[in-house]
Amino acid sequence: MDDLFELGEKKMKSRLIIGTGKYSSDALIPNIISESGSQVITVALRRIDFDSKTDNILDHIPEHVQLLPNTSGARNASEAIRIAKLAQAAGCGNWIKIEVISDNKYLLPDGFETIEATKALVKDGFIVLPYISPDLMVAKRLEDAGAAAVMPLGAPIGSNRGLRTRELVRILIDEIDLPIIVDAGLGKPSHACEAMEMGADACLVNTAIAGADNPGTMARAFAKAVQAGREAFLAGPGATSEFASASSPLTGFLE
Amino acid sequence: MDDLFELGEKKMKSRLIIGTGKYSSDALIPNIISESGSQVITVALRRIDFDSKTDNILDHIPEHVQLLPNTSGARNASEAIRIAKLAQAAGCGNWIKIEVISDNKYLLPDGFETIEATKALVKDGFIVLPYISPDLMVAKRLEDAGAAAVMPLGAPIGSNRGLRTRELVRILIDEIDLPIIVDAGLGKPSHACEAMEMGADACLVNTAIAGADNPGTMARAFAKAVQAGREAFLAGPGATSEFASASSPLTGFLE
Amino acid sequence: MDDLFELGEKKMKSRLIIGTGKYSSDALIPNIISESGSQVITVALRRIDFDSKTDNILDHIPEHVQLLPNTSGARNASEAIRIAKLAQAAGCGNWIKIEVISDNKYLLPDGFETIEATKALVKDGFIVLPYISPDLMVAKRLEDAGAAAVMPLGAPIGSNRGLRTRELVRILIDEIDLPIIVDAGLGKPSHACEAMEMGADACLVNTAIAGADNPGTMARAFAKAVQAGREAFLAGPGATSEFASASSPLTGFLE
Amino acid sequence: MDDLFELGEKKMKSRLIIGTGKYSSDALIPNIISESGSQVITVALRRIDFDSKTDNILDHIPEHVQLLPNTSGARNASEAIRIAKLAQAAGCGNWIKIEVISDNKYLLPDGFETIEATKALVKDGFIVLPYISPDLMVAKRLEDAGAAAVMPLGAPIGSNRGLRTRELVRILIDEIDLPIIVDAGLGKPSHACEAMEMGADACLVNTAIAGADNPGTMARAFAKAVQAGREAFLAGPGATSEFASASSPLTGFLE
Amino acid sequence: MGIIITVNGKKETIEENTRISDFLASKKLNPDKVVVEYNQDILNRENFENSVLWENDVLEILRIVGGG
Amino acid sequence: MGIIITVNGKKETIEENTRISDFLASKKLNPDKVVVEYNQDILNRENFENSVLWENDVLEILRIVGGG
Amino acid sequence: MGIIITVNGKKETIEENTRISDFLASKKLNPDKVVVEYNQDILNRENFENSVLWENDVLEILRIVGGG
Amino acid sequence: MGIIITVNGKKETIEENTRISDFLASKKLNPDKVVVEYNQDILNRENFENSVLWENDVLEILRIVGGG
Repeated sequence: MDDLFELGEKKMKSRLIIGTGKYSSDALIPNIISESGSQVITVALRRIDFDSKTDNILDHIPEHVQLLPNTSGARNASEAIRIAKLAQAAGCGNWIKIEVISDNKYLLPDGFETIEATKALVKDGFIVLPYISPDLMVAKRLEDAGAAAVMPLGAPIGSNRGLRTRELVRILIDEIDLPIIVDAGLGKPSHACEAMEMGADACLVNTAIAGADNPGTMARAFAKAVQAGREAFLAGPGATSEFASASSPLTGFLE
Repeated sequence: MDDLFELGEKKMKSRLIIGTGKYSSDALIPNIISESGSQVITVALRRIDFDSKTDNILDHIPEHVQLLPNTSGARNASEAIRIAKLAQAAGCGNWIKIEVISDNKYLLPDGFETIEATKALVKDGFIVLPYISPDLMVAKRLEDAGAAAVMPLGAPIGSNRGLRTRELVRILIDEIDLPIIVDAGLGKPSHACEAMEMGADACLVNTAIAGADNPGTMARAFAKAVQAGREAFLAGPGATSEFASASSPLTGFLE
Repeated sequence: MDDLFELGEKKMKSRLIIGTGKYSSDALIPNIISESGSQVITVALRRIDFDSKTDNILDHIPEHVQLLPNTSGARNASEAIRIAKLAQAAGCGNWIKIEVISDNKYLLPDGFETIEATKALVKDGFIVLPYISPDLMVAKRLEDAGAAAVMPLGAPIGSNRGLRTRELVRILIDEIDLPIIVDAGLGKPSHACEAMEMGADACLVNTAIAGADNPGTMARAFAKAVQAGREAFLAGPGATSEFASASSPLTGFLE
Repeated sequence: MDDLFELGEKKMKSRLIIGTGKYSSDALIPNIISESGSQVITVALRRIDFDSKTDNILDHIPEHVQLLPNTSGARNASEAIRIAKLAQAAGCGNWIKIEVISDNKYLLPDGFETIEATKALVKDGFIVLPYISPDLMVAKRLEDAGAAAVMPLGAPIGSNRGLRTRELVRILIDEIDLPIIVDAGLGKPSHACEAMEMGADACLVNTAIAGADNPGTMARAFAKAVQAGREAFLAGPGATSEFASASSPLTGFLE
Repeated sequence: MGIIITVNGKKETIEENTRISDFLASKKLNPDKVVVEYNQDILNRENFENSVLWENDVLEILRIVGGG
Repeated sequence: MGIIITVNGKKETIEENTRISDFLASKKLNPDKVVVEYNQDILNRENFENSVLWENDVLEILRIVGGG
Repeated sequence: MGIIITVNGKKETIEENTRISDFLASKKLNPDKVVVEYNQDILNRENFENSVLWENDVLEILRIVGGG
Repeated sequence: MGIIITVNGKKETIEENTRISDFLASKKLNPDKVVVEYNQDILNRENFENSVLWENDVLEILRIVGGG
């Protein structure tokens, strides 16, 4: 009856996944999670810097939330696999967002290496969510490889440029039998709303929330926009027309 | 503390105004009002047709809601004034949406006649909400004439084409010291969301809800999208950038 | 047989009107006229500054070109009329571009005053080309007033933002029986090309050419783009489709 | 001095490559070539149908034009290689457009197989022009493999939808040191013009010309639009601005 | 003997001395749910009982409907 | 003794009996390249020689410049 | 007695000792305008005269057509 | 006498017979909040107490941080 989002054997009400990077303080994160209603939260892995005392971000993430560590920093499949396993050992569970990037200007993902990493990690029992360019053939191979979803970019990471790849994302939605999660580049709630209206299954947002003047309010805004877009998709929008069509009865009494 | 929408001496939580035209049955309207959370509802005036038994729409609109009759059918200022007074006599109160149209293909409003009608009705004590083309000089004259808001179109009435006039609407938002209510043409929640993100004060939606396969769900979707857009506007979105900007720490441990 | 642009009893090959403002030196103008192939050139009127020796721009404009003085600086109809008559007395002939502006931030035209000026100047025998917001009812009144064309803006003057008003310009093209000349805001040749493809009759460009690093090359680029757009309009473009359609025979020999 | 397009050791004036598919009669092609000014022309290979007498398309292509056979119909690298060699044996020379497609709805190319085919054919001495999704990492691998250019799609083949992939194409232009030829989906001259303004090196057009009511005129229109876009790119466009900037002197004489 | 009036643009024959309230009742209209223009003037509801229709009178009887 | 006139918004003292053609010459302006508004009326070029300036006269002297 | 070969995916019976040049001629094809794959190998035009067709041979005869 | 190991890419001198649990404690790190790669292998937490560091050992000590 309810419209639930199935991902990796979980069924969730929320279709907004949020990232935890770029916050001025990790202490802000509980509020962001609460306002966003997110049930899946991305994190990353990093070398400890012994010279600076830092918080442990996991202390700020409620138990019921599904962690989604990413492989940020990986430049090829083997590095991604290594990071995935470390994240698992660090207690993040068996979900992993594959992110293999060797281009530092636009941070665009490498489809080949992503597929290799996905194959290996699926075999090792991971729930694999690969971050990709909106390329149909890459998505098809990931489907074959057992990915739990594909996560095409809307625009370069952190650019806030919006759903610039709508032409190609719509094709993934049409052709790929996996959840489509639009990840990267969504800068405003209307962008996420549009993605959901088109039939995307979820959105992943980090910079647009973390970089807002008021991140808590922005998290709530994205949550509502994602719901709005999903409900509009389910409600079945009417057709567009080139001409006008009166919404009030025009057959007037005025002669 | 709360972010309230001030319009015609009312202060409201909802920034979504809905129209009641084009429903297959007026009996659907209470649910639409409830799902949308709207506090201002547009209606129209029509000659009674003695041959067909019809409902009275007012029986379907809760007492606490502000009625906003429109002057649909008026082709010039004097017809609009006449309709406004009839609507008032019919018990709709003193709010009036001015709609003066002589173009039947695109239903585009006539700025000149709209200004004349506004002047006259403001003098007669009406709260006047004129539907306009997004023309700055027309909006300025309406501001001088005492309009309570201006309602520029996003696209032709009933076309569901979206916020096609964003270039001109943004200028009204910047330059006019009245509430800006985007009216007409918004076809999906993301369109309304974008208008609100730009700083519009409210949106008016009819066809996109009435024409959805499931109008109740669509009403809820628009309500959330309008809230999302408003909250994003208040939250202060971050800047966009041409290049990527990592949301995870890239200084990796991998050598 | 030829596709000629009829404007004010002239028949011209060129559909690109160029402005002469913002050049570092008037001496550049002959080359710009030559590269653009323009047959109508806008100029303005200004008080002589006795302290600075300046060129006479008319020395730089070939005889065969039609001058189109504008009423830049006019804030109402009577000022526009006064400037029009001065321009005529200054030897510019009887063509006049009406430009009535009281908004200094976006330089948006005042439709009301423009109509008044047009009425008066048509009676005085001028060929009147009013610069307008893309408002259908204003355009209809100008048609009734005897304007020789209407010149809707694509975006604010000098902004180079492109054909942002396409939604409303397309309606003018559909509904108004006068030449439609897109004026203001066109920043790149592709913008002008698109306007022509939609069925606009001509484009007026100034800032995009004058502000280019190499104005002569940019003038030639706009000339070609306007021709390309016009020819595409005449050639009857094929339909767009949601899906692909092979351009090579797919029934292959490969089994 | 001249701006020539270097491709595969050729230097050409024309930056418009045209396809020869979808014409009602091959006899139209000489006129299309002449109107377009194209110096590179794509063709395909097909089994002879003994039951229908058909023209030989090569009889309609002037000697001085560079043939560019495609591998249309190939579903993987080895089929593409086989077709390339057959095309060469058929007298088409050593240029080859790689097109490997296994998706029949959107005809989107397969990057993996395209790279394999490119590697092999470069080794065999072909000038290889691969048709690709606008994926940066695929393009980088093709660059490494010795491709003579990359040809990203603007939209699905034959869809006439325009430069929908501009967000990703701009990144290829910025990051890839090969000629970028936008291929597929360009439906109107303004689309090609925009691609060239962004810095693309050439465009390939088939359906938009072949499917026009008057293909010859449309070919000419595309030729001019490509030139216009290229010249605009070279001319260095001015900046865009949010506000207006007067093109006529505003310091008026009117007080 | 009847008289002829115009109601919502159509001629109609009614009995002499019909009050507007009578006319509305004959049409089964709830007077609280309509608005009446009587020879171009808006007629207050309290006057429906007082107003008698005459030959050539023009009535517009309107109601509120859905609109956008 | 001079007289004071207003030229393009500024006061200026000139000699009595100055004709407009004289005034333009004093400014090194080619009369064919300017347009003159004399006390709010446009003055034809053929009248530049005939028109003598008086105390408090208002002149606007304009020329064609680049514009868009 | 004929032999059976496969041409462009279809079985066809031809006479024994038919050379490829003969076969093309029988189909009224200009050998300069086609490309022939003979049992998966591309056959140079100069070998059309030398190559004799045998039972079960597979021919692909292709030509250049319009494409995008 | 100390031994030299590499921790997160930097050389460091520690005492002989230091167990990983000791090393973490010396850095005031909660063993439950870090993940340790020991000579390229991931080390389970239960083995922190058992594992003794030797000359030239390579440790990566990582933690979970915010990421997108």
